Amino acid sequence: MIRAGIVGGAGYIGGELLRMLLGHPEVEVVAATSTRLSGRRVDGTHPNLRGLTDLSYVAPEQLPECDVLFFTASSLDDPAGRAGLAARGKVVFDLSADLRLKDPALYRRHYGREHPAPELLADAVSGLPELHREHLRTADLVSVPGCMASASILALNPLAAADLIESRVTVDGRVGSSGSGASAGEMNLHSERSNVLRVFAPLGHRHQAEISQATGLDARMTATGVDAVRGVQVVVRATARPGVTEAAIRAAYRAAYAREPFVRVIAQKRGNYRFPEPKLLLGSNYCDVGFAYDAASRELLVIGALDNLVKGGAGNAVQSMNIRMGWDERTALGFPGLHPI
Amino acid sequence: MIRAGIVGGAGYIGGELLRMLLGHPEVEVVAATSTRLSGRRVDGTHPNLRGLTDLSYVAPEQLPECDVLFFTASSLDDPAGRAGLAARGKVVFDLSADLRLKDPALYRRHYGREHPAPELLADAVSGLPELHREHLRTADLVSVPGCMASASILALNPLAAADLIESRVTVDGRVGSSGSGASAGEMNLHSERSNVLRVFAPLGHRHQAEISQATGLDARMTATGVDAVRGVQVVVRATARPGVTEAAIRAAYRAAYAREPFVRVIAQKRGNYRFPEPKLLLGSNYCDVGFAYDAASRELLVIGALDNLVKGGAGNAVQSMNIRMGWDERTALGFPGLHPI
Amino acid sequence: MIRAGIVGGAGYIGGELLRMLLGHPEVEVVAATSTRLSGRRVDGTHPNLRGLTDLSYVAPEQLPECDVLFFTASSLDDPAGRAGLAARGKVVFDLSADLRLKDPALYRRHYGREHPAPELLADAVSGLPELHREHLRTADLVSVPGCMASASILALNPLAAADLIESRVTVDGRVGSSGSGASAGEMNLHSERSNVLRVFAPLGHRHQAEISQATGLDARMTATGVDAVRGVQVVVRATARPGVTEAAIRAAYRAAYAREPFVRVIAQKRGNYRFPEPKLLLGSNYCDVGFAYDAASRELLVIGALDNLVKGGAGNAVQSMNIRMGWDERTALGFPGLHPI
Amino acid sequence: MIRAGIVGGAGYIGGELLRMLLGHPEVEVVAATSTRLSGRRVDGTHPNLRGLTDLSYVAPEQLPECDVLFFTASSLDDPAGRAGLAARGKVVFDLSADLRLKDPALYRRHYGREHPAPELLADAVSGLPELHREHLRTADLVSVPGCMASASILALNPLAAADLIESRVTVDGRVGSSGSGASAGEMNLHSERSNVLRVFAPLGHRHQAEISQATGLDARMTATGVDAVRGVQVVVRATARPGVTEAAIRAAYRAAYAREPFVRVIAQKRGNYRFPEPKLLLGSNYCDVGFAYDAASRELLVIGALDNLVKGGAGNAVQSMNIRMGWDERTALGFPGLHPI
Amino acid sequence: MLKEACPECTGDVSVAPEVELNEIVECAECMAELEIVSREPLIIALAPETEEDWGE
Amino acid sequence: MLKEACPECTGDVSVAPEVELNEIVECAECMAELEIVSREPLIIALAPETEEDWGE
Ligand SMILES: NC(=O)c1ccc[n+]([C@@H]2O[C@H](COP(=O)([O-])OP(=O)(O)OC[C@H]3O[C@@H](n4cnc5c(N)ncnc54)[C@H](OP(=O)(O)O)[C@@H]3O)[C@@H](O)[C@H]2O)c1
Ligand SMILES: NC(=O)c1ccc[n+]([C@@H]2O[C@H](COP(=O)([O-])OP(=O)(O)OC[C@H]3O[C@@H](n4cnc5c(N)ncnc54)[C@H](OP(=O)(O)O)[C@@H]3O)[C@@H](O)[C@H]2O)c1
Ligand SMILES: NC(=O)c1ccc[n+]([C@@H]2O[C@H](COP(=O)([O-])OP(=O)(O)OC[C@H]3O[C@@H](n4cnc5c(N)ncnc54)[C@H](OP(=O)(O)O)[C@@H]3O)[C@@H](O)[C@H]2O)c1
Ligand SMILES: NC(=O)c1ccc[n+]([C@@H]2O[C@H](COP(=O)([O-])OP(=O)(O)OC[C@H]3O[C@@H](n4cnc5c(N)ncnc54)[C@H](OP(=O)(O)O)[C@@H]3O)[C@@H](O)[C@H]2O)c1
Ligand SMILES: [Zn+2]
Ligand SMILES: [Zn+2]
Repeated sequence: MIRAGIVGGAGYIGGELLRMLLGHPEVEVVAATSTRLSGRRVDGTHPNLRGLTDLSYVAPEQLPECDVLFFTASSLDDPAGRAGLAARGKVVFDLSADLRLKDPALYRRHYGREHPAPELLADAVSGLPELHREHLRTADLVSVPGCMASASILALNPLAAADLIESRVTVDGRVGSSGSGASAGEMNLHSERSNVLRVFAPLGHRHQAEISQATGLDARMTATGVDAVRGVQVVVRATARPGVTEAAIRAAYRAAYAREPFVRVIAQKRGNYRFPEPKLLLGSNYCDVGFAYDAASRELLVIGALDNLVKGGAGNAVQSMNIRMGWDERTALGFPGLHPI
Repeated sequence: MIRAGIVGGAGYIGGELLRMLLGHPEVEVVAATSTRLSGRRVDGTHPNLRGLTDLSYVAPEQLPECDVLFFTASSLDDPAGRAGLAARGKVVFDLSADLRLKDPALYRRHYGREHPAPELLADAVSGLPELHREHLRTADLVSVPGCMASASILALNPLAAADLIESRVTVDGRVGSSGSGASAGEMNLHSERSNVLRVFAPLGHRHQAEISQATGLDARMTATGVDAVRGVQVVVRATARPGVTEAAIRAAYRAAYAREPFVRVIAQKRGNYRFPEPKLLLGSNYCDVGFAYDAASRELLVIGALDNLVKGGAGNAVQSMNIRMGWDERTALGFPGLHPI
Repeated sequence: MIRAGIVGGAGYIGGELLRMLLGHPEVEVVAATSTRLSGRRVDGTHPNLRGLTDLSYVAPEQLPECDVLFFTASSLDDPAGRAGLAARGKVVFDLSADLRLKDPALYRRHYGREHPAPELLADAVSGLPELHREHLRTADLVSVPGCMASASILALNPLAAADLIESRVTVDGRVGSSGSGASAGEMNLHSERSNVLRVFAPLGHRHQAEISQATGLDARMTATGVDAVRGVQVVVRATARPGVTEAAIRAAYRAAYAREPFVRVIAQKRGNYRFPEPKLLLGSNYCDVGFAYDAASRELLVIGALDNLVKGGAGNAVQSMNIRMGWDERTALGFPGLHPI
Repeated sequence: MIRAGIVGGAGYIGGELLRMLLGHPEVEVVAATSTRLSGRRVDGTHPNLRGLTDLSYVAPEQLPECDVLFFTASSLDDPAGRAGLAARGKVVFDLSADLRLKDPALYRRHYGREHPAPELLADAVSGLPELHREHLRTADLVSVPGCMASASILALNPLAAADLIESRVTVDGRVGSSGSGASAGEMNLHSERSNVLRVFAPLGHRHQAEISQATGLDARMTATGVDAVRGVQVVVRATARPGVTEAAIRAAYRAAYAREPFVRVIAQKRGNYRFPEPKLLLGSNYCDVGFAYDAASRELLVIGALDNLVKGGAGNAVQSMNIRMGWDERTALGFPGLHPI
Repeated sequence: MLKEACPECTGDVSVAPEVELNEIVECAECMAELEIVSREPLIIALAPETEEDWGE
Repeated sequence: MLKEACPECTGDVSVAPEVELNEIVECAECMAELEIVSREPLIIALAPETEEDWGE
């Protein structure tokens, strides 16, 4: 059993980490921190864990030494504090946006300030196993990509890598309210947030920089909040290069994902669920990707879906940990999702 | 044109009052107050009113003289302030819970403190036209009942008045999130409040005192928050007195409501909508009531439904105003509700 | 009072026509046909109309002479039958897709068969008042555009007319389940259709031909079914021509819609509802349009929203009828929509 | 590995059985039957299973010999056919309502016809492990109770067994649309079934007979369809016997469930989830039970919640199978449910 | 299980050895309906289109 | 972990041995807030009511 700690355990990502790690046969959760709720039971905030644990939050300064440590929220406002906490973990998984962009200039453009700890950027390995599995086997600092970025990268990368599409792609991301975290404001009140199709990022959503960095494509991203709690879907418009056939596109996906445990290619001609549908993935670590192609016009629609808190966050972190520790990658990630739902 | 003012215009009840009064041919809205948003446009908070008005909120102390004045929130914490504001309106419609219970002892039991202005209670006429139409014609102070109370009273009163049921009834109220108002807390975040069946008042909900006061019955009330923004449904279990027939129950409802413009009796044997269904009433001033009866066991189920912000609040106030002013009762209340929805 | 008839009164569009026409001071509904439900009360299928009408459906062959006649479903399978029915109305409003595309070749491409009555196409005036008001004043055959087409055309046309954008635009339509009508199949069962982000038309949705026809643009359209009953939102990606400023875009919208009673331009920098949001429009005849623009990249996002059954169908028909009859265009279309919802 | 078969694998209960059995380390699914879909892949109907199995449905007559056999739908219309199928399984788990009521007279009253195979009733053991664990260890025919019945029985039985409450209880059941199965009719179309509070069984719901049979109480049941796909909540009004204290009630629950792996007692004074909430249980095999008590009036509210397809159906069957086979009862039932959701 | 390439998407289609002539099988990858048009050698072809409308 | 009975619901409350005086712990069963009012002997009491409104 290795010892795991969670910094920021009371948030939504923290809750999912707890759910998965409590069910992990190789891991003991030794601490989850919360500044606000130190001393309170974790099942007070995560009621699905009632009966599974007697753990209570500890204050960050009480964090013990850990084998693996998960950071769930940005800690850049206090780089020294972060360094102190990070030193208590042999391997650190960072789920915040802090270390996702390799280039500090990109960070500046998208986050509106200088990166306070650029020295961390070089060491951080991206926690997307499908692209970085080999690096993850030895990484001591892992930065998990954003939820819509993960879906987009997994949907686009096989095509980009095989040079089947032109560079410019437009990404239309749709995301549920849990994407805003547990501390969202008045605009996320149920009466305001229900039933919305809220175009909250009309142009230039931050995740587009992550997509471009990972795939080399020129991504332009819009994001809409939809009336769901969990779930991300990205609908991407791309243009195939001249001569590209549907068979070539399928072949690229098949080559990329035939042996991946958590990516399925969903592009069917019949049935109620022909393309990736996030509702089928709630609680699961799958990212489903699919496409539709019109060879005549070379219009290509690429679709990705996942649960933002699982494959879009905590699940990617646990999968990365499994890789890092040399365990079966699927450990504690077996839940396949539900239907009907 | 008479001059209307709204104290607390930025809340959900305030928004519905604005919607209805802006469409009222006899009424000019001269002011809506907001402490927090004084100087801001009302359509900033009530986006459905964009294009309909250029009104901005004023601070309460700027409230001008009005013919009719609507109070939307409790003002008992500052009885002197309330008196000052109330003096600016010739007729006052109070939508808060302040004046609903006639007996200060009941107020104490249900609200946990002494009533700060018991002298107001005697003059307040209940803003439920179906029971108090005649008094409303001359009332200068009207207290609109609670949303679940209105539905329950309208569903039960014909049976109670005709002495068809035993005194003890149990009321199961279901209500959407707008029932908590625009300033609800973290527990009403979309991610927490979505998909709930939240038994927030297992026993003794406050509205049971209003129901008992109006009908003379011994009501016991439970309330559950459901995943809707608007809408109230009450499901009431009663026991018919020996010998009561289904025909007698129907007759009592028919007698009570045949000429009421805003109460429909819905108890059908076929179709998708056999009993009162709040979703059909969104935005409308109807209260639908219905029942099912098993003569053998004398079990009687009584059902009521309405939109908490309309017939459960602002609509009752506007209907009461129409009566008080001698206008057609239905003025500005013509929207019938939607299907499908 | 003029006499109105509805062919196909039992569908969702038929229900909305009934709701609006029953509230129209100049119109008497003399008949609503249904083959399946002939003899049944209309409020059996449209429960929101209970208490408002005692009308029952008649079989199509019983349709009396009418001043205005609304066709709600395709009648091309039986052109002779259609002609017979149409002859009973002096002015015909066709809400089906039958007459929307002027060019029979386009019809063939998008509907997969020869147009059975191409002779009708020339006379049909498009029931989109903002573009065709003058023609509508004298039209005897009006073809109401598709719901997502209407939203897209109203969002794009001011920019296309002023030549502010390049021709190629991509349209991402989102639509609720009522868009499939009351006779949808098993794939629209609640357990299957709830919570979906169903990309049901990945490329080449039929409405793109209508958009191109009306605006002259080269539109490429994708459509997603979302978990709503009513409501359409279109999110359009366009590229501004070199040198175009945000001010020029705003000016184009303002010029086009300043005097339009049912189009609002919604593009705000603050608040919870910065862009067109369909939930605010349920039951209302507004089409809200908005945009976001990045002058540096010339990326332009254009957004439109409406209620598919109202401004996207029955409301456009009633507005067109008001124009045709010389009445105030807003008659019977006064409901502004709700908030919160 | 034992061999399992599912008769009626294409329904919602069949899908959940497949999900759980495919993840069960001791079980191999050898066949799932479907009359309608024989030869089709099971993941065509159950898309959450894509990637997990290549199984296709077989016609019932192709059902091979099995160690355990699950019947998901009523087979009473063809008792001989049923007998033939049942003979292919050493142990049969029947999830239909066929064998739930021990007394054929009760069956007649609630199902409106003579029981066609009363000889089966005596042998059927109720598949509710908390009440019948010892019998299940040797049972060869198991009848799984109804979803709302299970929740009610688990919520009430500790109080009934300890004689803490009076006999008459009223049960208010709330259930999502999956409770109607995959073959529901037009009244379950998304546009009709969304947003409902549909009182579909105002008095005398069939499950009340099951509750009375199991607990000895006189249960009266109402049922409401709510806008959820999965989930059952029962809210029960009972009256405590004179002198009963809250401590006694808690003690009864604790005694009954302290060692039960799948029942939790949820009755808290603080937090967002104080009482059993079905949304937290989606996909999980928990039944949460809770209560609120007013000693002065002896009013007692008892609340139960579960996922109708899991603990309310397929999960109870799998748990019963685990007991019957001598395995750890929790095998394949480890998913705890999600938050937020 | 025999494997054959789907004529629609070239994905692997699993066919039981005891499959009958004219039986319909489905491709797991694209869910196309495929007909067994010959058993030996095994030949599968797209089944006659029963176009399912999925529009709204 | 020390076990003590919750004064609200009599459920078992787990208390860490290193708990401090006046620290607040929660009862898992009823989620009451409990204060450590004495360490030796261990005595827990209901914390002063911070009544949370849960109404609508
Ligand atoms: N939500 C998603 O879908 C998602 C998906 C992928 C990645 N992420 C990323 O994961 C991170 C956490 O997201 P979340 O949804 O779990 O957020 P959350 O629910 O708001 O929780 C964040 C937690 O971290 C702590 N925290 C918040 N701000 C902090 C700060 N400035 N300094 C220290 N602690 C802070 C808080 O804990 P205390 O106050 O209790 O200490 C809080 O419980 C974010 O960086 C987000 O970008 C989120
Ligand atoms: N929501 C319903 O379904 C419903 C139905 C029937 C009756 N009611 C009753 O109507 C009243 C208003 O409900 P609501 O839903 O509109 O609430 P809301 O959305 O919270 O709005 C209340 C408004 O009143 C003002 N306000 C709030 N608290 C105040 C206080 N202590 N003193 C002075 N002003 C205060 C606030 O305005 P500023 O801060 O902007 O000044 C706020 O905008 C409540 O008393 C409620 O019981 C509500
Ligand atoms: N739903 C929308 O959002 C929307 C928006 C704009 C335009 N439209 C167009 O409006 C039309 C009606 O849509 P809807 O949603 O109201 O559909 P619907 O709910 O399915 O109703 C159509 C009605 O027309 C009749 N009908 C259906 N098929 C017919 C046929 N082949 N021949 C004769 N009558 C037939 C049926 O009546 P009986 O069987 O009772 O006779 C049915 O009640 C469609 O053409 C649609 O494209 C729909
Ligand atoms: N849904 C729930 O919440 C729930 C919970 C507990 C228990 N149950 C019980 O479980 C049973 C199945 O429920 P479900 O929700 O899975 O229903 P469902 O989705 O409608 O599926 C039933 C399946 O059984 C087959 N079937 C249906 N009627 C049949 C008949 N008369 N004869 C033979 N086969 C028939 C059908 O298969 P083919 O046509 O493909 O052969 C169908 O796929 C019901 O008896 C129900 O009372 C349901
Ligand atoms: Zn294929
Ligand atoms: Zn306790």
